Amino acid sequence: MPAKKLSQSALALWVRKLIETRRVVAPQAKAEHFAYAPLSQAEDLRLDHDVTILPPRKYLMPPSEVLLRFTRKDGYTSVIEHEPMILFGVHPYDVAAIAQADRYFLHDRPDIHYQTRRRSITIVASDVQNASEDVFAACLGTATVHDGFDVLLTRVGDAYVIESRTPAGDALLALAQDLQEADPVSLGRREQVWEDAQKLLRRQVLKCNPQELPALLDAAREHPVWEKRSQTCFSCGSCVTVCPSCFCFDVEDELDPDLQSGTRRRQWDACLLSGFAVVAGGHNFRKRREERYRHRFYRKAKYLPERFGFMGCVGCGRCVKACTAGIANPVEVYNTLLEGAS
Amino acid sequence: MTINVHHVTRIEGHGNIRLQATDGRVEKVLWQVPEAPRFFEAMLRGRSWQDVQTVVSRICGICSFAHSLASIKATEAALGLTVSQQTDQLRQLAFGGEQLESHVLHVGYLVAPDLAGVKSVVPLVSSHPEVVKAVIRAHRLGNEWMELLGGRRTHPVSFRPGGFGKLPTEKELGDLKGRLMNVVQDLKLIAATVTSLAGKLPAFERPTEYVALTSPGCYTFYHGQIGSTDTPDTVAVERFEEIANEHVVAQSTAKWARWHRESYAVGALSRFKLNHAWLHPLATTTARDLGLTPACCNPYMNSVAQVVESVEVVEAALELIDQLLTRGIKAEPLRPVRPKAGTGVGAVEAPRGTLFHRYTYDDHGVCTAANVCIPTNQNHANIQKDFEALLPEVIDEEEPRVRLLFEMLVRAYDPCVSCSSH
Amino acid sequence: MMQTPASTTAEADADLYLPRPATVRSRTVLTATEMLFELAMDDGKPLGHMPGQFVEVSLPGIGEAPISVSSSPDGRDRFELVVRRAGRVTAAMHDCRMGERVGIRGPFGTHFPVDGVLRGRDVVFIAGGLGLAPLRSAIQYVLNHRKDYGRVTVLYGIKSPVERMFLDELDDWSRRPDMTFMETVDRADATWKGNVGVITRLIPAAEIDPKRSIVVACGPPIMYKFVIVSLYSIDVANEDIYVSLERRMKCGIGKCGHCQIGGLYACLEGPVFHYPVLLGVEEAI
Amino acid sequence: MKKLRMAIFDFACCEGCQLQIVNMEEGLLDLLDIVEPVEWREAISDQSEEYDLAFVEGSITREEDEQRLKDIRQRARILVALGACAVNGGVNRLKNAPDMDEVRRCVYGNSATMPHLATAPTKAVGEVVKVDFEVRGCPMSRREFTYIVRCLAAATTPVVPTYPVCVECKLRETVCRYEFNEVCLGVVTRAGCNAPCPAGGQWCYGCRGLVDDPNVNGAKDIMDKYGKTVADLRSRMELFNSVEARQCQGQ
Ligand SMILES: Cc1cc2nc3c(=O)[nH]c(=O)nc-3n(C[C@H](O)[C@H](O)[C@H](O)COP(=O)(O)OP(=O)(O)OC[C@H]3O[C@@H](n4cnc5c(N)ncnc54)[C@H](O)[C@@H]3O)c2cc1C
Ligand code: SF4
Ligand code: SF4
Ligand code: SF4
Repeated sequence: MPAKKLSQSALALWVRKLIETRRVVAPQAKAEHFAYAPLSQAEDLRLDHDVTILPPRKYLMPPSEVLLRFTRKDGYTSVIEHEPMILFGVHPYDVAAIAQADRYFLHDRPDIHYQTRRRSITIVASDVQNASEDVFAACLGTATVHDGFDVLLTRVGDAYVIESRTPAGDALLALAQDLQEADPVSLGRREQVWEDAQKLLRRQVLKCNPQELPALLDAAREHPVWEKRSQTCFSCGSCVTVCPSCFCFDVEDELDPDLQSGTRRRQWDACLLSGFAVVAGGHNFRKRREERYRHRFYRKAKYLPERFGFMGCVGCGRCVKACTAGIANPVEVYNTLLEGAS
Repeated sequence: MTINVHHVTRIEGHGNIRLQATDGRVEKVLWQVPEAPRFFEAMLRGRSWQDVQTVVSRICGICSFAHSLASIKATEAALGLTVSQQTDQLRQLAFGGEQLESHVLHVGYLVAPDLAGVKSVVPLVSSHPEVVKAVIRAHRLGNEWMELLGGRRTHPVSFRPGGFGKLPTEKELGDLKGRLMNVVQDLKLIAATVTSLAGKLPAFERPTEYVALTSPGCYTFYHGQIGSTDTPDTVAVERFEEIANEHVVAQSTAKWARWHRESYAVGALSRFKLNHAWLHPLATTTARDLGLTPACCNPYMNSVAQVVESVEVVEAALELIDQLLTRGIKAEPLRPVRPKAGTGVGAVEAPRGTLFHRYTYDDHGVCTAANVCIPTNQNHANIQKDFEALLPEVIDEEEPRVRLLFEMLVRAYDPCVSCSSH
Repeated sequence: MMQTPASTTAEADADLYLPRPATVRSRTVLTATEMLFELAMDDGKPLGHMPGQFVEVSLPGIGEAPISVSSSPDGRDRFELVVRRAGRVTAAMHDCRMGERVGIRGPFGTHFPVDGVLRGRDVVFIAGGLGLAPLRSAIQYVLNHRKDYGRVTVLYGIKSPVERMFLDELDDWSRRPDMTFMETVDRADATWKGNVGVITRLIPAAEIDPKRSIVVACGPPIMYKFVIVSLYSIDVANEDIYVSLERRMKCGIGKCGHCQIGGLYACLEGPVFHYPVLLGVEEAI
Repeated sequence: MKKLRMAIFDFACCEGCQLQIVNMEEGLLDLLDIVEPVEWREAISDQSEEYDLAFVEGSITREEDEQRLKDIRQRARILVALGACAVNGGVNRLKNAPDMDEVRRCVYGNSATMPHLATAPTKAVGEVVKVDFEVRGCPMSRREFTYIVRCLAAATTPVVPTYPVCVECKLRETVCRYEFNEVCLGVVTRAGCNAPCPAGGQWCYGCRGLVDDPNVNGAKDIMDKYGKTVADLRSRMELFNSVEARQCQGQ
């Protein structure tokens, strides 16, 4: 469908309509920050958000999710949960991260828990209006996206250019009133927004092409940066918990009150936590802080690219803020390694 | 007759009943408190003004909101902090939740088994399922109400000197209001059940001095001056040491108190006697239905007064929520505090009676001295006096009956024994 | 939230996390901490594993644990697991009686190349402690197809004599003329008449021909460091070494991220690794 | 399945942890399906000689209480320490001072020497008898208590988090207290409470005890970064972790 144009008020009406028909999840204010939450009224929608505390992955793979039910008598059955939902206002870098999760969970042998949820989610992406102070998406090519969503909204002055890419997106647009054909001026301004995004979403500057990172890391195992920076690491996992490109999980059983039945759940896990690689008997395969700290960067910039062809980082900058110790910033780490390399 | 109840059950903390009589002659009648003292006043020395309420909240798990709020008021008084009307009202609102939770717990879980002639609430689950469910619902509401305003059910975290660390949203307050309106039915059922069993409460009367905060025009739990049935004059809370006259006795690790007489009583019955005129309409009717009058001097009726207050706090909360919502909840970030030397007192009506905290801070806001005076401390002497009056009256009854009457008497005070040996 | 009762959807079969029911057919105490379980899938089909692969064993309300299959695939519908009491799942497994149900996922992971490079070569198995459990599957396989291989040597090292497992089989191996079996204990007791010392001591004595042999090793992490050095000293090449590694696992299928050894997944590229793959992977050994 | 015979005892404490059991509301009824309370002074009027499961709340502060606790241990198959007071002494440890007589005088003045007011330095339950399991927190978390009881009833070992509270803050999307320029102990404190304090608008004061390997060096750097001192950190740590706070050196 060709791009359309919506006035601000028409957008609000459309959102209202969407809320009536489906669960809409969108960025809203939370203290001084923003968080995705179910939208109960259009007024709460904050398309001007800089970045949300947690990425939208909390809806694709909830922090704690039931995989199976069991009873002692009848054994296990799968629990496939899903809820038709519109993820509204997703920034391009988060759209890119969702595409990564798709690849991660659906390649080879698909994870149907992820798959079922994913299929029931419609994504309304939104170009960034305010950049977060830590963002570096432009360095990783995720400042704008051209696929991976159903609808894309771009603010051009007082109006929005809106474009659907999928039948699901078309169906959402069909609910909008006062849709106009996007005029060339607006389309031109959209081009400008995309161009500006390359500057705007570059608050931190990675001094190399991301493709060079695997090779850079190859030679950097013994680099002092790991030891030095991890000295103040609390092993709190905040940096990976808030990361849209992290997918590790733990699995646990939970008994019902009667002890005869229960659920098997998966929970987000974090490789920075001290117990992540501990096995029975207490042996820890990544015992030292620096080993865990280093693993994160290797996983993101070497292992994932080599295995899946994507860098496990989209440059959202969430980890930078989330880290109380102030050591999680990937740009700082890679740039330090580059200094040594050059 | 020798009765030794080593650790009375279904009360908070450890207390013993020791009775001895031969041929109708009383030889020993003692209310003992062997609870391990915890020395909170000593612990507070050296604590920062920011951490004091966290520590004192642990004086009592059952009335931690009371301690936190009294503590914050004392700290604010010492540091010269003032709070907005919104903060003040939200705190009062929060406190209502604790009154409801605590009273329902006491009447429903701890006293009801006596009235029904069983040993715990467990058999009541099957014998009185409807009212037990109502008790659980009301208790849950009290708890969730506290959690909404205080951040947790026990040992609140949202109250901060100067204001709130986290405010409830208008929507949350609206939801609470709806739930408060629904709980009225449950409270009516509880009150009706208590009315039907009220005949089981012994008809024992012993006039004493009744003390509570009072604030004309309002059935107060949070503001006011110290009032007494023995005098028309009220005393500023800053002078609480002069009215409590705490002293140590050999039978108790908790201190005792006395004012105009050898002992005085605090708690729901005292509040009712001093402040009944300002009860809300439904609470007034409930009192009438329950046969509770201001002239009542029967300590067993304290539990009945708690039922009345449960209704009162719900009515008061509905009014507060309306006022808060009319004005709208405003974000009020905490202002930075510059500590200064000073001393301050905070007083509130805990579910069990009047509670006082006094702290002295140095220039850095470090606590150098503290005094905490607990409702149950103020009741211990009165329990002893009740014991002394009750035993001759019942001396001819069967031993198990006497034992039960004394245990019930202790329970009626809803004593927080561990709290009193803070 | 909508829940699709998965039993009614065709997709349920594809749930990677759904265990299939199996039943305990017998259990045998091996040592104070190890128990041998014989299991059969409830659908009556053989497990379909290769030596060296593992399954995920589930117990309702307790959890899941990866356990190597200890028996050789021999067309039977039964398979065997050796379970060491180590934590929650393994302890609860020890309480499982005959006839009880457990959940099984798998088999997962890579296997020893019994049908590949091992054929025609001398095979040297080096088992440290519980490492014998997975190796037994391959040893049985090789012995069942004895003529396909050259010399067969089994070296077994264990902390103390009471920890020896499969006493009958050890006995059998030590008698068989068509193989060499040597064992040692770290600490002897009064009953022990055999070798004393760490497993590496056996290597020079085993008369391994480095040109003709493939070495397959499985044991605790610490064992590998010393075994590899020892193999180098008799000129065994990296290319001729296979090892089986253990890591924490939560899924067994390359999703949970726990078993990563550098960029490798112990559940996908392992647990059996061709040793050259691990060279330069710092976290491996 | 046979119900576990459960007993609950309290020593020096606020009894807030026991209150959490009542606060389970309807969940308490579920609990009664798997355990049978045979002794629980605060709620029932029965007593018993033996228990499968004894919960002990509170700290040990007197000679006579040590004896009582040892007696409980003898009758109990499994003994669980309930809440910070029992697990590590909780706030009660704040009273421990070189001069306990001075502490007594501070509270009881001239009467301080009366024998019934005797007190000893606070001990955790585990310092007097063997503790099989712990339910941490002040107050303990109802969810964790339920989980642990279910595990014990199902004869398996409970697993509780060993990572810091920050994890739970992040999962709840709570804004970090350091952003409010406050000293929060979440970075070194064991999770498992679901971080109610930062979510409720206050710092974590460390009631669940420190993680196994707290990065106290890291914490010192954070103090510098936010213009706080190690003394600030230590004074807050003292509330529930006075032993560790004392080990944390600095000006
Ligand atoms: C490929 C492979 C093959 C194995 N084969 C055997 C075998 O044949 N016999 C045997 O007795 N043991 C074997 N183990 C080890 C066994 O998996 C662990 O002892 C077991 O997981 C411990 O689980 P638990 O619940 O009893 O212990 P807990 O300590 O209670 O475990 C808690 C959780 O940690 C994880 N975990 C702990 N230890 C390990 C570990 N060593 N490996 C992987 N995850 C772990 C598990 O996911 C478990 O759910 C094998 C491990 C792997 C990876
Ligand atoms: S741990 Fe805390 S809540 Fe529990 S009894 Fe002790 S002071 Fe009270
Ligand atoms: S508020 Fe405290 S616990 Fe939460 S993230 Fe910040 S430091 Fe960690
Ligand atoms: S956040 Fe900290 S203080 Fe609050 S309950 Fe958890 S551990 Fe205790």
